[in-house]
Amino acid sequence: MPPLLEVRDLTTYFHTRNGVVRAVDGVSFTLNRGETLGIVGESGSGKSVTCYSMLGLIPMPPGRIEKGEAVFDGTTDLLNCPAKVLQSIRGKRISMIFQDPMTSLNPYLRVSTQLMEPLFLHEKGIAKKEALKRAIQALREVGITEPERRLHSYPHEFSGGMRQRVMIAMAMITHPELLIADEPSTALDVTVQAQILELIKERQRANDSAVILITHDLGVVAGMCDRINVMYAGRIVESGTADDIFKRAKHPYTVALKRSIPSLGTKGKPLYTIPGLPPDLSKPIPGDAFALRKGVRSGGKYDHTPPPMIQVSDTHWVRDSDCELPSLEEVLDEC
Amino acid sequence: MKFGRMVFGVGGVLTAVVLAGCGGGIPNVEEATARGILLKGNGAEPKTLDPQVATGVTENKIISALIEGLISYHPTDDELPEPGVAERWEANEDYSEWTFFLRADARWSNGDPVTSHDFVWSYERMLTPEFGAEYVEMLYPMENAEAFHRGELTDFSEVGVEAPDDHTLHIRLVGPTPFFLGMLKHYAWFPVHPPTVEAHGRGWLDRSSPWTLQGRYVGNGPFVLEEWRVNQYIRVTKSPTYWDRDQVRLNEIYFMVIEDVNTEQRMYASGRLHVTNTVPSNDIANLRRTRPEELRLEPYLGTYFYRFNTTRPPFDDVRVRRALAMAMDREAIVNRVTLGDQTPAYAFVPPGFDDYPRRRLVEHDPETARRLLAEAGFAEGGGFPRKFLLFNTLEDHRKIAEAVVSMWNRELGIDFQLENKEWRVYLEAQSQLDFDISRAGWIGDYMDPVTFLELWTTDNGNNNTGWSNARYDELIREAFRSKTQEAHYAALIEAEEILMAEMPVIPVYHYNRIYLIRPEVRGWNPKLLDNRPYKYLYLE
Amino acid sequence: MFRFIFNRILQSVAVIFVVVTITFFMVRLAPGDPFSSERRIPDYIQQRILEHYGLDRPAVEQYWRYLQGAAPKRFRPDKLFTDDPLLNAFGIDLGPSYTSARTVNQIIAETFPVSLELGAWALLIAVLFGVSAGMTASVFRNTALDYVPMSVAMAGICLPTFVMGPILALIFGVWLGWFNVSGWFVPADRVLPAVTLGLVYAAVIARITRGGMLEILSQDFIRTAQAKGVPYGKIIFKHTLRGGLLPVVTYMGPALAGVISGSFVVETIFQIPGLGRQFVQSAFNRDYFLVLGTVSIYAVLITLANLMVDIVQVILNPRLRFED
Amino acid sequence: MAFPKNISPDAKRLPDLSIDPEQIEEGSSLWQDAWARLRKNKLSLFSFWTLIVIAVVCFAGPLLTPYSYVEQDLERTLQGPSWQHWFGTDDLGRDQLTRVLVGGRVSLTVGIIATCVSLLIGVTYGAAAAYAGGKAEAVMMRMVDILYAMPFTIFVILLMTIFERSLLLLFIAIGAVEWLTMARIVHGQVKSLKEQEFIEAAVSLGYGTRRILFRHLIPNVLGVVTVYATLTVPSVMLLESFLSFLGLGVQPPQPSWGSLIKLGADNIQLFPHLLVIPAFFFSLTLFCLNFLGDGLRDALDPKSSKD
Repeated sequence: MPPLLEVRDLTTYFHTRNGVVRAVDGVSFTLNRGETLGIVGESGSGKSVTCYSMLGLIPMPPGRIEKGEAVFDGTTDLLNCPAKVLQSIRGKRISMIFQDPMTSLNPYLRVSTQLMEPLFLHEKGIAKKEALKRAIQALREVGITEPERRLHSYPHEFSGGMRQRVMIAMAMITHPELLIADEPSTALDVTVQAQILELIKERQRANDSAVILITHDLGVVAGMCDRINVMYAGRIVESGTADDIFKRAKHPYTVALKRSIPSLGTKGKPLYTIPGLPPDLSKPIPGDAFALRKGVRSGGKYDHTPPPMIQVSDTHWVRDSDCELPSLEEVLDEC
Repeated sequence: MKFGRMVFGVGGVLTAVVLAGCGGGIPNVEEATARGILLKGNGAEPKTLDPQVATGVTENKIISALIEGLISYHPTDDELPEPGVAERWEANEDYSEWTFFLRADARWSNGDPVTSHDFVWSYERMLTPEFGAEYVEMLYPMENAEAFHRGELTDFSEVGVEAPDDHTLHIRLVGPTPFFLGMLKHYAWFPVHPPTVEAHGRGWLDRSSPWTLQGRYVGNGPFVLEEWRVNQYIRVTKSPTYWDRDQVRLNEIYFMVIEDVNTEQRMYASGRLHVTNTVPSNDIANLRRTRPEELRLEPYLGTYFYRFNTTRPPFDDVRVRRALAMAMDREAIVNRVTLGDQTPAYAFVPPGFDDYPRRRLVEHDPETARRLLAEAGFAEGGGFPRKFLLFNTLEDHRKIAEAVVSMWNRELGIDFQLENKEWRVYLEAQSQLDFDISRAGWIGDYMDPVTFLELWTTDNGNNNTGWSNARYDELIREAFRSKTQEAHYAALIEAEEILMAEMPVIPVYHYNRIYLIRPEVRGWNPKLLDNRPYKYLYLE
Repeated sequence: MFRFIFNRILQSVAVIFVVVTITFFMVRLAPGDPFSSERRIPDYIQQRILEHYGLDRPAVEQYWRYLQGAAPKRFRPDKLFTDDPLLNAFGIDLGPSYTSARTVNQIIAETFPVSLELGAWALLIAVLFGVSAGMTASVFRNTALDYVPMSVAMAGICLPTFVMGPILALIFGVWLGWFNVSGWFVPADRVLPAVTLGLVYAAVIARITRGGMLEILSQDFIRTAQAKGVPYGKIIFKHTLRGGLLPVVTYMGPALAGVISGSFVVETIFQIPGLGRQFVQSAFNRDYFLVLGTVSIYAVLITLANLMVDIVQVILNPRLRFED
Repeated sequence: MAFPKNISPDAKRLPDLSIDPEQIEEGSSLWQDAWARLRKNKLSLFSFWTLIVIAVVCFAGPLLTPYSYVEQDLERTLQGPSWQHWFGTDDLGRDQLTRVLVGGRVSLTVGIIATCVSLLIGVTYGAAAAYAGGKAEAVMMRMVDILYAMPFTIFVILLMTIFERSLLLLFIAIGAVEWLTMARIVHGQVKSLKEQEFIEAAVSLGYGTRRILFRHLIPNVLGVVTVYATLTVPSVMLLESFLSFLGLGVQPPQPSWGSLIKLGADNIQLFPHLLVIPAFFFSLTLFCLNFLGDGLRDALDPKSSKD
């Protein structure tokens, strides 16, 4: 049986007025059925663009998928299939939920309309009554009380957490094989965050779906994901199981990320901060992107050649780097 | 989706309605010609069709199709009287008493006979002070008319008009008036139908009475009012009761309301009009080449002039007035600015009166003008105060004023400012003597030079210059009393000389009627007063 | 909702009252009177005429009388389609016109429907062209299909109607002969004036639509719809149009006011017997009651339009529905 | 209908893709930022320079032409463009080039001054209302709403027919029409600024009301005001041209673009040059003002700063 999704050498550039921004530069990974994959990285590391590219949600222009393929279910290359085919997959076999539930629902349409839309689109000929039943069911499944009454409300009548539940209901209503969750909990209260992540997990189990969870928060993926990709400056720098990443991290960037998670740090010690800023992607980076970061010491090995991916174990890959992180004291001095 | 579909759906239906509904409306000239319908551009919307309330040329053109006076318009010669309701007439020796014999077959459009009592009734209505007729002064030549109107007399039977029987009308005048028949062509002397007037509005003296609206109007002219659509047209049809109906050859006339001359031009060019009301002056040169047969430039009994406010220095100085008048190059204005072959005005009375001499009483003489101005203390224009030339908003007035001001600047070194005012404001300024120099025009009411010269007597309401000359007043009075044409003209000739020597007004040019007319229209002759006897018109 | 509408109606009445009052005293301040003409009328005759119309009374008395006449006294919807609907259906008497044998009521009854029809056509054209051009431009952003309609729209904004009118009349009336150059007789006569008048607003609406659509298209919920597999057409018409057109709806109030009060230019050029020309003529003629009547009708219409816009906005935008 | 591959209009919602280090390190002012952004908008920049050229040519040009705008040559009326008269002559034989330029002076002056009048009233009113707050604010803004419902064009016409024609009245009448929107915009802006912390800081420092209003609030409102003013000028110029159409514009022999276009529209069939040339300048100016206004809005709008 082929993997559910196999991405090879995905490269997406944005051709803007300020030059070509290399948002995603040769990303490859595989996702099996039922599996949960976490993609972690700072803002601008290309994690969202990777997923948007696969679903054709990149604004074109200025965006352009330069090369690569994303084979879904062993048959369809999402990057190079006709728009019609992609459309029939989106919302049916692959669903997505987004960061901000406040803006991701259409304020001008009733929740019922928006909930039932995927059904009418993807299950041609479904009766209105049946669709309504399914919608109510979906709302009930995500824990919305009195779904019959609230079904016909407008989004603004729901709270943020409730709206994210509606989003999840909408995404799961067609029982997709893959759910892409783009920072699903970032915009929510801390208490609600956990509920939402729990709900995603629960719905995943109920539907037997695979999940790609995009987040900048390494802490979030810890309890959820089978495997984790760490991205930096448009490239994957480290990839492995949760254990590989949390226990045997090799790449200095992963290490830095880990050190900056509050719960993993030593109590009483100041929290580690990654110094500097990610590089300007509108200029080509011939070598190790992390080496360009301010405060990071580099041996100069990959100044002009791209660092290769090294296999550490069966499940664990890491991009070679000779960079060294500054010490906590140095970082604190900077501030 | 629903919303979008709705928008497009509604749009589609409406477009279809528009495209499907073409046809109908007013015929174009070919069709109109075939059906005997005249399409005439008539200028602005008429304010009223009541001849006793009306004051304008626009109204006159329609009223004269609907109502006929004692004397009618001659098809070619404005000076000749044409029998109207009056079949024949007699005057006493000194033309101060007139008897009119009304034709027996004259009928109102509802079938009632037109009687002399109708005339008496109409004149009483006109002269009753409460009615407030603007042109009531036209009736003042009748004995005691003025006294009755001013309220000094209350018994109308003392006014010099009476009807001894249904078909005889006797009119006594204040003095000898040889040109009385010409005056009778003015619509102030037209009759109205008493029962109709009384039936509508608030009594017979209601000046805003709606009796003139379509469906109510009763006239005695060759045509009857069929339709009056505000700001569109007035349609009149051949009257079945008119006494001379066999002569009437047009079936209908559309008096089209067209305010914008350029719109009128486009309508004519696209075959929507037989006759235009006017022609934009800038188009004339081109029309001379492209439509020489259709362009008409005909003398019109009127003078375009500038009036001085002689109460304001330096215009109280006759030398200044004469200097400005002499510095004006009338040939250039006519040939380069107004462009319509108008006659340059070197005197005030326009040409066209058979026995009244045409003279040049003011010349284009910049040399003398400069000398006069220097004598008045403004050599080379030095020290001349900042003065304004007032005109009302209209392209042609603007053009002429700009050209004149430029001439004065060039020849005399005087800088005049232009002062463009709205019609009502302009009239107000003129009557309040609140101006320096003001543009004006005068169209004759009837065929006698006195209609131009009586304006400048001391107490004439239209004088508006502050100018007064005892000898001039005396001469005009004399002209009204003279028993012969010769004596009458002699007085007027001397008066005009005084007027031009004193120069309270600068004549600029004598008007031309400029219009386009299609060759299908026949029986349309040049007329000095532009009074059209529609019954003689036909289309071929 | 009802309280809101009631409040707005009260406000509208106040506005109309203020407009009438200002206009009443403003026209009376004007130099010149309605009965002057090039031929001077003796003062005592003038006095008679003023008496006839009650103009010799003190201004305040005239004002009071006018208000009494102009105030609505009854409502008889069955009389709306008589020859004088203002008087018969509402009991409104707007007084005589000095320059016409008709009363102001009759003039309005005759000319207002014409202006209203012209305005309706113009707005329809404006909305049809404007919305479709703006939508096309926003959908095909930064392509020729964006630049061309938007540049045409800009040209529409930059050319005054009194230039556009003669140009259209010359081309389609005189040269091509497709339409009458003027008049208001057959349905085809509506085309040129409505296009002339509508083009300006079409241009503005196109720009507003484009802006509104782009604003909505950049919203997150559009991405949600895309991710759901909603086809592009549906995204535009179902998910975007409603929110994208809200600014257009807001603009309809001012647009209507502009179309109505801007119509006198078009009415003059195309010789249309509408209220706009009556207004300009009456202002020039100092026909006090007619000026007042026209201005009041405009004020009523504009306030009504604004009221309707407010209501439509509430209907279109669910978020407003539950707010105060 | 063939839709483009992807209809999402911009990269706004994508994560920050590029970071300009200079911006962060130097910290440029609002206006420098705006100017930098405006310079990238080619159409706006072109509009800006075109406007400058038009203004310079209109104000300086008439000094260089060999004719004055009142100098008539009745022998050479209504001529087409030639070497002596580049734009031809009008119906009194005056040099159309000079008149178009002088007309531009008048129109631009009317546009700018009337806009200033509207600015003065609108900004003061809007800021005062927002600053007053409470009942006074509610009443003041309600009044603006009410005034919105007035048929204003009609009032301008009424004013111009009733009272003496003068440039001053023209400015005031038009300015009085246009101030409402200005007041609304300024009111909204000031209101939101008022709630921000730096104003509170100023208040806590004990600055007087006037000082806060004029030193802190108004300068911050200036951006929006500039944008809107740029967009008001063309509508004022249009209104002036309508008044000219009705014969209510400037006093002759002074030309304005409105009166020149009116003359041209009357003679469109026989002497198209009388229409085409002033209409071109007029439209070009309006075009540029609109584009510049749009560009300024984009440049000053903080939301577009991610672009």
